[in-house]
Amino acid sequence: MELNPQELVFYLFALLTIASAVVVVTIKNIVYAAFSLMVTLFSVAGLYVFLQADFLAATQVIVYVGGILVLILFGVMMTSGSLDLKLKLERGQLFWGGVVSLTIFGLLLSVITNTPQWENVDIGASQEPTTRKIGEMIMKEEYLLPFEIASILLLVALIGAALISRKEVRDE
Amino acid sequence: MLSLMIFIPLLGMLVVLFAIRREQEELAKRVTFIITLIPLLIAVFLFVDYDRSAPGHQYEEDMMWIEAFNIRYHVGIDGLSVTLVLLTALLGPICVLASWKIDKGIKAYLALFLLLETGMIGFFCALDMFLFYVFFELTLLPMYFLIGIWGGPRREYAAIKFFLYTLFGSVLMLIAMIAVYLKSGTDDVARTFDIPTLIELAKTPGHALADPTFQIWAFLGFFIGFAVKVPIFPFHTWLPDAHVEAPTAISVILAGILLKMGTYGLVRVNFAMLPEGMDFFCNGEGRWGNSLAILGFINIVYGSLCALAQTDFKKLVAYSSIGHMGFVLIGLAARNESGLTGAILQMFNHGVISAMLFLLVGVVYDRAHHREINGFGGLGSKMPIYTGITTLAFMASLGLPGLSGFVGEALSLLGAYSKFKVLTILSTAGIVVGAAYFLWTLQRVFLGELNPKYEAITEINGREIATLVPLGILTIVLGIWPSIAIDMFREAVSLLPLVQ
Amino acid sequence: MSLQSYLVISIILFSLGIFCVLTRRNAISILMGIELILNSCNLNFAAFSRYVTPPDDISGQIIALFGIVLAAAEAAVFLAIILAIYREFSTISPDETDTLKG
Amino acid sequence: MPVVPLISIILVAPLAAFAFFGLLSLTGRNYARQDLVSTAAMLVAFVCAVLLFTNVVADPDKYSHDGAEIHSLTWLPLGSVNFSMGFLFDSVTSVMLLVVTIVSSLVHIFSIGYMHGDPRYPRFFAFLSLFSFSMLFLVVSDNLLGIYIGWELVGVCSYLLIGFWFEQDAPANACKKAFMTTRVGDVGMFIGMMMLFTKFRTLSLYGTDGIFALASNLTTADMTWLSIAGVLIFCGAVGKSAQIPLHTWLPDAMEGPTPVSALIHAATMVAAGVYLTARMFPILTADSSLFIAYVGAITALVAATIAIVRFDIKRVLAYSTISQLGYMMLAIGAGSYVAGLFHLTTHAFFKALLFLGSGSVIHAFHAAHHAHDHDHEHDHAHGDDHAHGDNHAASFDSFGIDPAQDMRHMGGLRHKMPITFVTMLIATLSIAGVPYIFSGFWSKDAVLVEVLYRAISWNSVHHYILFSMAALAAVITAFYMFRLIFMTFTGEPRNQEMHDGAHESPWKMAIPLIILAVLSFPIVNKWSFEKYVKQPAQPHVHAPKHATYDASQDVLHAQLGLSDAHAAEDAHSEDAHHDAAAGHHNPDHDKAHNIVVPLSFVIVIVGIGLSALFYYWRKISADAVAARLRPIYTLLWNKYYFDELYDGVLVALTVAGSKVLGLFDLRFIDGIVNGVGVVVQAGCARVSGWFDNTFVDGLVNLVARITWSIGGRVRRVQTGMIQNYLLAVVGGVVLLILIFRALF
Repeated sequence: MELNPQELVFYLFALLTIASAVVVVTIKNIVYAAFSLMVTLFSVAGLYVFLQADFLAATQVIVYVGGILVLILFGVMMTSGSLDLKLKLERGQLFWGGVVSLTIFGLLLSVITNTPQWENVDIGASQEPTTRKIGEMIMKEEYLLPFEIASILLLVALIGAALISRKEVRDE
Repeated sequence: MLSLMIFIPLLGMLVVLFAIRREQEELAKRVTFIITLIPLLIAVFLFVDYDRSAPGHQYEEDMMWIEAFNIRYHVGIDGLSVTLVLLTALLGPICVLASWKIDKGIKAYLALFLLLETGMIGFFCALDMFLFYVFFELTLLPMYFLIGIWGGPRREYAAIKFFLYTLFGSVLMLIAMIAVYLKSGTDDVARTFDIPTLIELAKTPGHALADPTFQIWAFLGFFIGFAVKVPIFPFHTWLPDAHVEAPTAISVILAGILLKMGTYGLVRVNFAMLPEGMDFFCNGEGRWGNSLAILGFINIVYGSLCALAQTDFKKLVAYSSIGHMGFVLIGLAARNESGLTGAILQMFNHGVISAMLFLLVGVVYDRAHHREINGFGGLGSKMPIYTGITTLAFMASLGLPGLSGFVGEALSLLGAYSKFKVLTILSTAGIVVGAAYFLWTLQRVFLGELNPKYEAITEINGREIATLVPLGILTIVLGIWPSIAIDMFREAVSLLPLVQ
Repeated sequence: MSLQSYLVISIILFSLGIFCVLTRRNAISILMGIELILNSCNLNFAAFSRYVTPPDDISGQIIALFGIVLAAAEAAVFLAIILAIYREFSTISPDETDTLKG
Repeated sequence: MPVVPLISIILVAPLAAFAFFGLLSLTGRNYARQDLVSTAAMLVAFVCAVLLFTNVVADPDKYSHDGAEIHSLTWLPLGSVNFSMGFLFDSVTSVMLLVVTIVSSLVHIFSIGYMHGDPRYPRFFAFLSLFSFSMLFLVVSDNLLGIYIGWELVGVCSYLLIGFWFEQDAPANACKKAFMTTRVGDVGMFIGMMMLFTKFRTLSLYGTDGIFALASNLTTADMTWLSIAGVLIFCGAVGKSAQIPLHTWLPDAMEGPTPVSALIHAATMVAAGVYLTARMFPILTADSSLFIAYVGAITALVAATIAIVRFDIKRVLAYSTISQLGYMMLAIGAGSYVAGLFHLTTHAFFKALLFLGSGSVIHAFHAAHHAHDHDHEHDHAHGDDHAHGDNHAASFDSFGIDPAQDMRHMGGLRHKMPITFVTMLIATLSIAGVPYIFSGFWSKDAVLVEVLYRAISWNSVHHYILFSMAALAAVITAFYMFRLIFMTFTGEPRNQEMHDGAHESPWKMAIPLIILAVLSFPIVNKWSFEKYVKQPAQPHVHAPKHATYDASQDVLHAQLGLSDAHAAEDAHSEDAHHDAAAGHHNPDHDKAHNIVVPLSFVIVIVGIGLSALFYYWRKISADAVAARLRPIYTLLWNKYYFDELYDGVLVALTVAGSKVLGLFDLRFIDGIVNGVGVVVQAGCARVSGWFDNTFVDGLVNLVARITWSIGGRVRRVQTGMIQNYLLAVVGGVVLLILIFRALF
């Protein structure tokens, strides 16, 4: 089996994604877990590039790595009493959780392998950058309304988060 | 027009909930009163404007609601519903007036009351089985809370009992409804929930709906659902508890309207849509042929005798309701013109009279803070107007000719006699017992020497009189000239599958 | 580098995420699990957009975009709730915040 | 004179008087001179009734037949069946209108004096107006439904008026009893109406599709049915006219104000039963007629015997009323419509007079009574032993009798109250049937003649028995009525204090007495009555088979047919009674007449003579006789134990039964889950032990309990740990997918 450089890089990213995700799930130190998650997110962004989704990849990096991850780290630090918390795992929960996840994995895998029309399907993709097209679809075409709703959602989340996390002011 | 009437109370509920601050109790009551006046005005207009000579439904509104199941928003009224809608709309403002003294959570109370009114009016207007069911259930929830929160000492028990009973009935009703829906078409022919269509289908020979065996089972399902509401023995035990615990205005609604929902359903669904099933239970032949009439008889005699035994004023009235609904049942079982006319008239009249009775109990309860019949005595000399109105209501309820109660009862019995001779004759015992408990109560509460405890009791006030007078006038007018009401539904009755 | 390979990556991420959510004893770890799940979904969308739909239809990507937006909003609210819980219970371990217990 | 407007005025006037009161009282006020309003309304009605009567006088041929003129409207159109309401006008209606309006007007006037000073004075007149309206409505109704409506309305007015002084227990009990007892009869009547309606699809009486026309076509196969229907309708009359066995309410009804007793319980309402029976005359069959006659005769006799031992002046009159009503029923049952109605008319006047007279006495005594202080009343109650010579009921003490109504306190009042005495004496002579001079003789004579005539012409043993009972009752009537007069008005005053306080009543009360006294003379006489009131045909009454009557009567009819066109017209109806009413050309009738008139002399002489021996000359001691006949006396004193039977057995059983049923509902129906099994297995004998287990409601509670216990167990699943829940959710989804895959 011959690997061209492009494929090599792809598999590298794939491996990185999976490995770092495994670390996220298994490592006990939460800070390490967070950093490991950063690796996962980066490599997923890389995968997006392979999928000709350049804008998506950029967003992934900016929003996830730049936003969400920082948020998570803040959360870790603000609840710092448990920074070095040794996560205890209940045996039953661990066992059943594993069983369920593995079953899900098996199920989905069987779906993928048993769906012949997905084999070697490649309808092709345009090579030009997607940013312009995404912009047009969001601002002019059918995704205008979802876009607006998403913006309202963000606003609501913003206000809600601020309201919930601020110190409660008791009514006098 | 109808939608306006149905949803104005709902709108009013939102207004009361969101536009009025908690402290503005007086304002809330006034606003609610005015809101309830609107459906009344519309109902009066409908009553006047309704074309009495045309059979079938009028003011219909029909649009698709849930396309996947062919569920439509179809409302309309015929003579039968228009009388009950009028009754509902009339009791609305009266009950708001009667609730004037409620002091806890008045806003929520009024909002729930308005929701209840929407449910009731909607129920009487609905022409789509699904809509019908939705409104039927819609009345259940506010009622549960109204009893459970604003009721007497055992309110939770009563509310849950009421809720479970009714839910039990409506589950059976739902099953029957779905069965009817599934039978109404096939995969090729569209199924429907539309009541007029179903009625036509059930008449079509050879149609799956017209199959007698199916109709009998569907009849049973619907019947038990409605029987709980009516209530028919042995599904009646929720009624005394609910009545005793509910606040006055809610008792009024309970007796005045909710019970009628049961009998209305019997007429609208069991009678009109399932003639074969009805025939099986009312033809006077075979093992089951008398069952409806027997239930009616039991309701009359059993309800009356139980009422005789009560010492709680409200419980007595509650049991008398059971007795009076028996007349409706036996009139329906007769399936002829006079029986059915009597039954429908009795529904309306009982709504008016029992509303009066509960309002009257509320008046004395507000003053004495108990309802023990033996604990009163001689109130007649202290409260002459109250006594006079009570006597009027009692006389109407015990079927005095010249007042409305008589016409319904007499027609029901006249109709029933032509089919169920022995049962009808036995049922007339209910008339005697009815007179007995009312007169006995009258004596224990109002006659005799004044109980010194009530030396200072005050006469009925203007607001209370205002709630009673319209009902009293209706009682007298309908007693003297019942055609006013009968003209409304004569055509509707003639459309029903009567058996002479 | 076919559709299947992306899908396999996606389901691995998904299963790991589920496992994480079910077993980790720290609310922030759970959040991370959720992020993994969301990522797997986004990856799925992007992959199908690339391989199955016509070249000029990039709806999949847009949906993925919305997914990211959603994730952001969710993360913000989630962390806010975690902070509130932390203040209330001084812990963020879900098995100690069990006032729902019947 | 136009019929409809006049009848409308007759009805509307008293109703308006009542409505005036009713509406005004909603505002909490009363018009003090309601008496004038009501009385004026009644006088207007009276004038209209007189005007209407001129119609009858002008055209007796038309109006003398029943159902002569009918104006009816559809009241309740149901589609194929219609109920109508309307006015019926014939001579009987006209007579009844006159009787009711005259008595009512006079009672109104009397009450202005009698009720003066009562705190609820306006209300009394309003009720009187309502009653008058109801009674008039009953009388002018042309169909059974209308009659029933009026019937119940007079019942409720009677209820309201008996209980007028409701603060005391006795009136409160009496009014309830009156309403309940009559209601029992009414239910019978209603069943009868249902039978007729089911058969004929109408409740109208007259016209080609009325009940009478349809009933006349019935064949012999339907006779049993028709008899039952007739008897059931008659049940209503039994209740309202206080016939045995539903008579017990009427004596108790005397707790009401005396004018009420005079109007309702003597002259009008109780006579409504007779009126109804008379109206139903054409559908009576031989069997139902005989039944009615027996009920009437037994009532006449039993009530008369009870009256002998009463001391309460109003109770004596009440039993006398029952007895006289029995006479009327007997007359109608014996097939003489005319005699029954004639006796009704005369009786209305003289009995109203007797009641008003007693009212006058009571009023005088009450006035006297009020003059004394309270202790005195006490004295009377306990001190009668030495105060009265006439004390043969010493062991039955006067407890329960209002001292002002107790005849043992009276005596010698004729000097104090001359007008009352004279007028009451006239009425008594009339009711006792003193020949020729008084109206009572003529009507009672007519009844006796008719019964005897039936006995002779049909050779019927039943009618001989009925006749002897009626004759015996007549003797007793004369006896107890004169006992009343002697004890009240003659001899020495037995209660000096009360006697001193007594005085003649004011003119408002005296004038009605005088007018009624005039009417107790044969102003209303037999000949004019028979001229205006003609007996309707009874197509279903035939002479009994064994009688020798038929053949000869047919011949008679044939002969008369040549000479008398009117008789020929009726000949085909096989109705011999018509001739009986006309009377004078029938040998059997003459024979009966010739026996009855001398007998009447004997009756009067024996009755009054015996009475005078006991109570005027006091040659025989009533006490001694009572002691000798102790068992009979006890029986009569206790009114044949009817009240005990009803109160102790029927009422007690019903109430106890309802209590049991109420408990049953509370305990049993409310908890049958276990109960049903037990009832089925062990039978009803063990039911009582298991009352605590509930049935239907218990089922509901069971559902709740099951839910509760399941909930108790299931609740442990709720660990409160989100991840457990989540695991369950995800695991559930996975499981579902697996199942789905396995299945499809």
